[in-house]
Amino acid sequence: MTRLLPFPLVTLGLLILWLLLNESVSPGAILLGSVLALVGGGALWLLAPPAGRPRRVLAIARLLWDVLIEIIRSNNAVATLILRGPRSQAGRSGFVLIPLAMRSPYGLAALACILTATPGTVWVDYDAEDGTMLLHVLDLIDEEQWMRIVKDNWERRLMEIFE
Amino acid sequence: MTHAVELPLWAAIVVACLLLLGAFLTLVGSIGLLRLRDFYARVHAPTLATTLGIGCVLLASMLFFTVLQTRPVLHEVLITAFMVLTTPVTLMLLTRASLYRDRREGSPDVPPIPARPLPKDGAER
Amino acid sequence: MPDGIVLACLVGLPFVAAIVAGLLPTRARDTASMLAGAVALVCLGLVWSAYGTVSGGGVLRAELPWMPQLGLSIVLRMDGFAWLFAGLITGIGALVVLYARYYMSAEDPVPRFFSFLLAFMGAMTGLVLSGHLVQLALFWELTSFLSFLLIGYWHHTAAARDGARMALTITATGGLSLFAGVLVLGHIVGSYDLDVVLAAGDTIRDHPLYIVALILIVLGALTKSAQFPFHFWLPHAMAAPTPVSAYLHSATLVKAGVFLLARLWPVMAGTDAWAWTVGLAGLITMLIGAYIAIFQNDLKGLLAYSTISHLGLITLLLGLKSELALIAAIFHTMNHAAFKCSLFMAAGIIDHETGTRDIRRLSGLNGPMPFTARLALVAAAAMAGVPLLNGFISKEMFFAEALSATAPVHPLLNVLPLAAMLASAFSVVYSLRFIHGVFFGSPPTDLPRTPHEPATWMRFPVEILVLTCIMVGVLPAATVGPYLDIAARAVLGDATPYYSLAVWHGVNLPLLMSVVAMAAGVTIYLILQRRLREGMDGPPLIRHLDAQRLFERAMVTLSWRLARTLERIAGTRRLQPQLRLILIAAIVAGAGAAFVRGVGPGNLVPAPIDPVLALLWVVGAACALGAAWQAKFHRLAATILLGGVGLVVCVTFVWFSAPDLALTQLTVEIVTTVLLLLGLRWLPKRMQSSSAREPEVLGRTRRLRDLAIATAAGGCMAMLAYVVMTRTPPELLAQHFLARAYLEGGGTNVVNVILVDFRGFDTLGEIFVVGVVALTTFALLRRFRPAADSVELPEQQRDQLEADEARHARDDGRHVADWLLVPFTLTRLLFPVMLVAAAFLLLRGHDLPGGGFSAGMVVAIAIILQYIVGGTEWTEDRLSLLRPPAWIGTGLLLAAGTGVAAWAFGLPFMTSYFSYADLPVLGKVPMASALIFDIGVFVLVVGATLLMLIALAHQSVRGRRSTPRTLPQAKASPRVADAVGGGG
Amino acid sequence: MSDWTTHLLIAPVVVPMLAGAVMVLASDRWRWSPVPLGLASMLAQVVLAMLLLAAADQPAVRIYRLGNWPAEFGIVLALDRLSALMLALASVLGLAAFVFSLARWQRAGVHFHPLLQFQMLGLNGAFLTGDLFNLFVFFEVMLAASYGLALHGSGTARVRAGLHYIVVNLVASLLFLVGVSLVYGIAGTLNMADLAQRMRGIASEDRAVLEAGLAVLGIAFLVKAAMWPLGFWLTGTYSAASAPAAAILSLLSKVGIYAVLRLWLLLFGDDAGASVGFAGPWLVIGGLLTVAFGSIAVLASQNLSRMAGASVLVSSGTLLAAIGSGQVRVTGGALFYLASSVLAIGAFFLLIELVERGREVGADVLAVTREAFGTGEEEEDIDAPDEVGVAIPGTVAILGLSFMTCALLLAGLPPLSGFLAKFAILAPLFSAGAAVTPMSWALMAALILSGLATVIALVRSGIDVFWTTPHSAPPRVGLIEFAPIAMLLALCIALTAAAGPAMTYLDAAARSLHAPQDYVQGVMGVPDPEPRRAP
Amino acid sequence: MELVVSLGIGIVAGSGVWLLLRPRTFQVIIGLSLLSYAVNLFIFSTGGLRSGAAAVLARDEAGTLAQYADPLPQALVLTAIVIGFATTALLLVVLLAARGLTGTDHVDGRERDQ
Amino acid sequence: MSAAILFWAVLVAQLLLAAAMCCAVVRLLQGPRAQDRVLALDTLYVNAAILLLVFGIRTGSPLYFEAALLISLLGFVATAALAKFLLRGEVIE
Ligand code: NA
Ligand code: NA
Repeated sequence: MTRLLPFPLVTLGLLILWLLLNESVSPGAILLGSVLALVGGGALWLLAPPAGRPRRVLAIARLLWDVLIEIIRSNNAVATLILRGPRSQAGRSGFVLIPLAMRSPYGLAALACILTATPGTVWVDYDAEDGTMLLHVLDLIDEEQWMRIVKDNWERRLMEIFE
Repeated sequence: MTHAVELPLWAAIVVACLLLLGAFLTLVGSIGLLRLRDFYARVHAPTLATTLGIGCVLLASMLFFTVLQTRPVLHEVLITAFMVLTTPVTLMLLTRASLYRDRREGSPDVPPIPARPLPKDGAER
Repeated sequence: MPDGIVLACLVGLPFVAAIVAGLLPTRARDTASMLAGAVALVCLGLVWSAYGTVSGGGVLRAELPWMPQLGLSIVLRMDGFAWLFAGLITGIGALVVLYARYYMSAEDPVPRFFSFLLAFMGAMTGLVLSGHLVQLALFWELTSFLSFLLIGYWHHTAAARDGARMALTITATGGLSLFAGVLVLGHIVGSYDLDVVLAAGDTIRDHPLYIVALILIVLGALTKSAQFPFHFWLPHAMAAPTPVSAYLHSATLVKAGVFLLARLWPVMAGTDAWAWTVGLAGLITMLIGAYIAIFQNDLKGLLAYSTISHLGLITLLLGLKSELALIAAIFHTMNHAAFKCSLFMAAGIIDHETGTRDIRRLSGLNGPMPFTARLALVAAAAMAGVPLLNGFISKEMFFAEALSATAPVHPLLNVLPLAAMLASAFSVVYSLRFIHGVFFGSPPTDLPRTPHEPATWMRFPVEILVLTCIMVGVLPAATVGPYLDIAARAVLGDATPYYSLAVWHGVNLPLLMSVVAMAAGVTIYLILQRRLREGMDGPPLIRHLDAQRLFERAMVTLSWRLARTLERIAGTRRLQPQLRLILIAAIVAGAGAAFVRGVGPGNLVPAPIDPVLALLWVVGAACALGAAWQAKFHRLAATILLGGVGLVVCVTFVWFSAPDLALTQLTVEIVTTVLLLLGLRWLPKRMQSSSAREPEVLGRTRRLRDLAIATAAGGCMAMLAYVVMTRTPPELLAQHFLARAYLEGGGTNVVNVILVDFRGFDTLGEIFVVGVVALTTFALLRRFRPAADSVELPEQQRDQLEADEARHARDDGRHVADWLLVPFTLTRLLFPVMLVAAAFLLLRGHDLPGGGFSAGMVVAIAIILQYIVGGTEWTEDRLSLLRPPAWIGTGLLLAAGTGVAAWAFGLPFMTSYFSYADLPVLGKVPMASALIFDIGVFVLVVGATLLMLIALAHQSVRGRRSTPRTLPQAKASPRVADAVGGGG
Repeated sequence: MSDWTTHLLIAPVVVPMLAGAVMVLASDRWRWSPVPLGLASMLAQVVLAMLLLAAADQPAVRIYRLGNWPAEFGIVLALDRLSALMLALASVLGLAAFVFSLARWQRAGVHFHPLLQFQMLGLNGAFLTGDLFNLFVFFEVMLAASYGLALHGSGTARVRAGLHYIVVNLVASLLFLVGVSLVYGIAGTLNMADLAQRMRGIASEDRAVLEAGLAVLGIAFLVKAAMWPLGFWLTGTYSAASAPAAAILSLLSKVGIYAVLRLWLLLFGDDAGASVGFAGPWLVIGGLLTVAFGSIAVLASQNLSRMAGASVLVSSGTLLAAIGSGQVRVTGGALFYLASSVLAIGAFFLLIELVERGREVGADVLAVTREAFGTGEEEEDIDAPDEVGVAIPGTVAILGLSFMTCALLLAGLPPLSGFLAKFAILAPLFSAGAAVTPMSWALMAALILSGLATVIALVRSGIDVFWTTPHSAPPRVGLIEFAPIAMLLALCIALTAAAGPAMTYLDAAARSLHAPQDYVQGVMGVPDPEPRRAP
Repeated sequence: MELVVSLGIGIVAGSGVWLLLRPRTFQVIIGLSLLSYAVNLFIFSTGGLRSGAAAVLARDEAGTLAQYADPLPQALVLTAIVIGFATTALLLVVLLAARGLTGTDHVDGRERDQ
Repeated sequence: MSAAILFWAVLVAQLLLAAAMCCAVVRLLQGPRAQDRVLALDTLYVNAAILLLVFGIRTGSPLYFEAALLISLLGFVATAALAKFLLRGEVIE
């Protein structure tokens, strides 16, 4: 089973991908899609990705919702900032070094996606030994506040899912 | 736009708003690329386009084709997924590269390589 | 015997024998000479066998069509004139062979010599027997070429090489000129057949192109017969072995020129132009040759100049408007052959026995070699025109003609009698010098060898020839009379005048002239004798006129220095001028053709300008101009800007309803960027400051010129594009494609159906291009050697290593892994996604945008992404099933095999097959052979793209292996490394 | 189309295609030696070419519809005498290069054999296709392989010259594309025969654009044919390439000539309406200038390879000028010249490698300097220093003989086919009743003077190679290296001997080129194959 | 519309030609890439510009030029793109090899003043 | 009515997007650093993808969607390669 289906979630995702691409749920599409999804899973297996799979589907959904809200909020913030002009941003952007407790690569990847997808924050660097992440923030009013946001809003919840 | 004649008015209005919003956000992002002062600030700007900018347009597209073809058109979701998965790769590598280049040039605006205590036992590794 | 066989044997036998001789072993002197002698004798016999026919005024003729369409045939034709020359060639040939047998050293590789000699004999016979002018020119050049080989026989000496080259250069030039003349003559007459030509005298002389033909043909004759101003090659040809000189430079090769003049005399002579060219050249040559001959210290040199002089005499005779002069010319040709050949042989004997040919060193040889001395004495006397020898009779005829040349065209020719006497006096001088200087005086001392008489058989040919001189001199009418008559009648036909061959014509003016000339000659010799013995450095007055040196200078200047200069001026080895020229040519050709006929916008009304597209193209234009601006100092910027242009192009394709193009353009764009970046790694850093090399003005002019070309090119492209877009042809191929794509091709994506079916052959070719290029890049990169300054690690990596070391960090490279942690995770997840997307593009290609190519590119990009993020060795450890060459081969075979498969159904190559299979669960599934073809394309594209990219990427790995400071990396899987070019 | 002999027409394309592909796969996967397959393929191509040569000797053109699509929009292959001639030349040259390479060159780099096969694929395809864009594709196949072959063996000189070669050809290819697309945009077709048909009907305002397209197309071909001033890349590239590659490459310039010959006569013949004889004078002028420049380059060459390259220029120029004269019989002569010069130059490129083997580097330059500055200065010694000849080793003798043969062929001296070829070009120009124009004189002068230049240069270097510096140790030459040279030269001699029949064939080829109605009808007039089954 | 595309083609081609005439190999390769973009667009444009035309046929239908853009130039461009890509790759490798062997990135393999 | 609304909305949206691309290209030309240019190119790709989506609505054809999809899936590879080059001096090590 694991040989044939090493990454069931990925395989499922690929099948969905196939069906979405073809915009069809006909038996033919499902059959072909399943074959391709299996092959895709095998291809991923060749690349030996790190182990680990997400748990707690509900938490994921809640997280996604929060992310969406956060994205909309910061879109607004950044857009305002840009439109107000360069004078308004004097000295307000900067780097924050945030220690992370999370070690799961998927968790870190998800965190990176969230932070980067949110306008106003960019993941810059990560040190695996110290577990620190360097974050660049466009509207850096308070370093502590940012550290708290990252750790409480995202890291904790991601750890629940991935660790 | 003859094909759009059959679109109900409400859908047309929603689609139009979404389109305009998305395009506007994208433009703002690109303006940010121009107006923001340094690279680290500018790197945030395009995110407007990759998130809500494209998101609104995708929603518009989904709505438009779903209503027009009277069947759910969902494949736009894929673009969202791809955007979310791929943007971090680019931006992280790019920002890190910028950080490296600034550090190499001794720019005062970037944090130095964090100090680290000497390893206790070098032979261990 | 039939004519054909006689003639063919005459020409062919020597050539066959030449091949046989060439195959003999190096030391087979006797065999080779026996063979040559036998062939010469057989040929002589054959010539003799034709006497019956030609003596009756008959002509032997054989014809073999060669290129009948162009009127080219092998025509062998022997009339009396040709018969006489053929006899001369074979007869003297036999004697020369005998002489050469003894002359040539046993150590010499003689078979080669005889091989050349025989071939020459064949060519010479072919020349005189030619009944077709082109064939004559052919054999003419052949004699030049073979004489080159003969002169250069002793090619280890510089003299032989230079002499041979000079002879060939001059005579081949003349031959080419003759060829041109023959063509003109053929144009005038309408045939190259000699008989036809000889019958068209009036046509020829009256034709406006007569003068052109005359000049070209005379040029050929004069060069061959060493006439002024082309005379100088002959003395240098004396570097040849003496038998060669005896044969070629007395009797045969140099006589070809006068042969030709005599041959065409009936149809070309008699005009002022003829007299001017031929006569004047002969006159000058006769005098100059004789004059220079006096002062030669080399025996053979003396003979060579004397030959020049006598040839001048003959040419002069041919130049006169007199039939009798022609007869005298033929007669003197024969006489000269006899005495000059014997003299050359005598000189050869002297050289052979004493080891030198220097008249100043030789003396008193009469003692040790009395018999040879007698022979030489008689021959030299004949040369000097002493009565009772053959030379005397023809000289008398010459004097008579000189006196009676009634209608000289130029006052210069009024001096003819005087000139004749002067030349005759000179000939007495050099003949005296030859005999007196060599055979008389104090006994020889200090010679390289002790002289004695040569072998009997070596002297035999000389004896025969001298005997001939005497016989003819005493009894001309009885001995040579009939033969001369045959020859003369063959040339002149009914116009042959009465003439008498007799020793004694009574006391007349010519005799008086002879006496005066003789006396003058003896006097001059007596005056000059002392100075000549001491050795004079060349002939007075024209001492410094060294023709050879002039020739060499001219050759070096013209054929080397001037050529080099011209090549530099008219050509270039630099790329930029070449490209400039090509572009200018294209612009001029395109714009020129368009404007000559006048061009304007077409019938279609242009669509209104879409502001969005216009803005888009503002972006595109900015990117293009930016790329042009930045490519020198900011390569990365240029690469990025290029990507911008590509993107705009891609969007434009979408805009105008070409989604397939957009997909392809996009994927190609990405791969190209990666490719360029891989290349950038190996290019040198370029700094903006170092451009002060050339003067700024020059640079600016150059740039302005290039800007003009670029603007013109862009303008033309824009104009043509606009003009074409606004008109549309009435009947487009496209209508067929649209009409049949689905109904007969089984696909709704017309573009794809065209690609894999209607014009699948194009695509098949195209994937072979891709495959071939991949193989080529791979082959090149196997031998890749980076420049010294690119070998070391990029500074980024060195910095990182330093930083890691300074901080006593963890394993080298861990930091890199840290940065890449998230991208690495994400890109691995994206890998199967991209594969599925590729499958999507591939499978639906026939009906919707996509297809094998874009699918293949997507897979390639997916794999490249892993390489970028994961590194070469990591990726290859995981994806060890990547064997790009095998993929390339498989893809090509799949695609080509689909084409071949049609044969199985008796259909033409690439005939597609499609139908819908009704399968359970799946329903109707389209099955098109075109899909297999497309899969072949897909496989090929994956393999080829990867091969190129990976082979490039591997250079870094190779570089790192040879750099001491390396990142510890896992060993690459050997199979992959081998497959993608780790070979160094 | 069911008769299997019809498939012969595409066999010259399919054979090298499959052979090359199998080589790539098999030598990678199972480490098979590509040699047996290569030999089989090359021999098969020679046999096929001979069969096609015989099959083409008829008035009607033979066509092959790829994919069984009708000619009006599908791609067709068309075989006439000219195509057959070119195929035959290519296959012979290919075989020679292949055999020659077995001795050494095949080991000088990877993938030599598949590249050679693909080179043949490109050449054969280009000679057979009747479609303009397909011609482009096969040009590209041919060029792609030629890039590989030109660079085969690597090394500074090759890479340096190869860079120029590639860039120039890429530009030419782009011009080709511009030309083709203009043709399509105006005439609406890519089929050459169809295009010829449509020429007359093109409206005059469209004709300007069409002619512009064809002119640009012509420039692309002329770049490949190396017309002055577009062909400076040629000498460097060909002289730097390895011997077998150079032998094959020498045919590539003839592909440009082929394209000009084919298209110019097809499109601008008597049926071309207002475009009759378009740009003909330019071809003549360009050709003559090319001959002039080629002759100069021959003289100025410092080594044999460059000289060989320069003689390719001479040959190209001669052909262009002869074709441009626009006379049927001159074209026939030009075809004869083409055959002779392709074989001779191919043999010469192969021979050079053997001749120069073992000579010290820079010997050529030394010799030239010696000649330029040293002659005439030393006192002549008439005391006959050593009048005993030097025996020439057998190998050198054979090489010398071959060299002489090549020299005669290249210079157009009697009695070999080179001479006949020049005669065949000039004789019609100066035939009785023909109007002798300045062009005729210029062509005559060009042919004769270029021959003279070639003689001078070849004699100079021949003397230097074979006479001046005696080979102390004769070069090691394998039979397998000499055999292909002998074969090519023997073919030249055969061409000389059989000049009559050959000329009959080539005259017929020229006649059908000048009267392309048969070609057009043959391609376009074939009835549609039965319609496809409906899906 | 035609004007915009023509001008675009002209500018891209002009930039490409300008770079093609520059002495550095990298300039030449970028120039050739630009030029091939221009040529691809040029080929494409000879079929006429049709915005919003259907790209694929409806099933069971014979298309006409009234509804569809001319597909042939598109097919030609596809071939041209692919071939252009391959040759660009080759040129790149050759210029790298030239740079490695000659030590310079000048197109002639030697600096002009040397 | 809905056609008119959509027509104008699409046109304005496309103009905004084209303007956005112009902004990006200014940054692309201006630099000043390589990373700025790479960022601008990335933006250009995203803007183009969005433009194509809008174009899909304009024509009512779903076929242009693939182009946008492919840009969103693959467009980043070029920019990632550029960034990697800046970071490490070579794209593939
Ligand atoms: Na962000
Ligand atoms: Na058009």
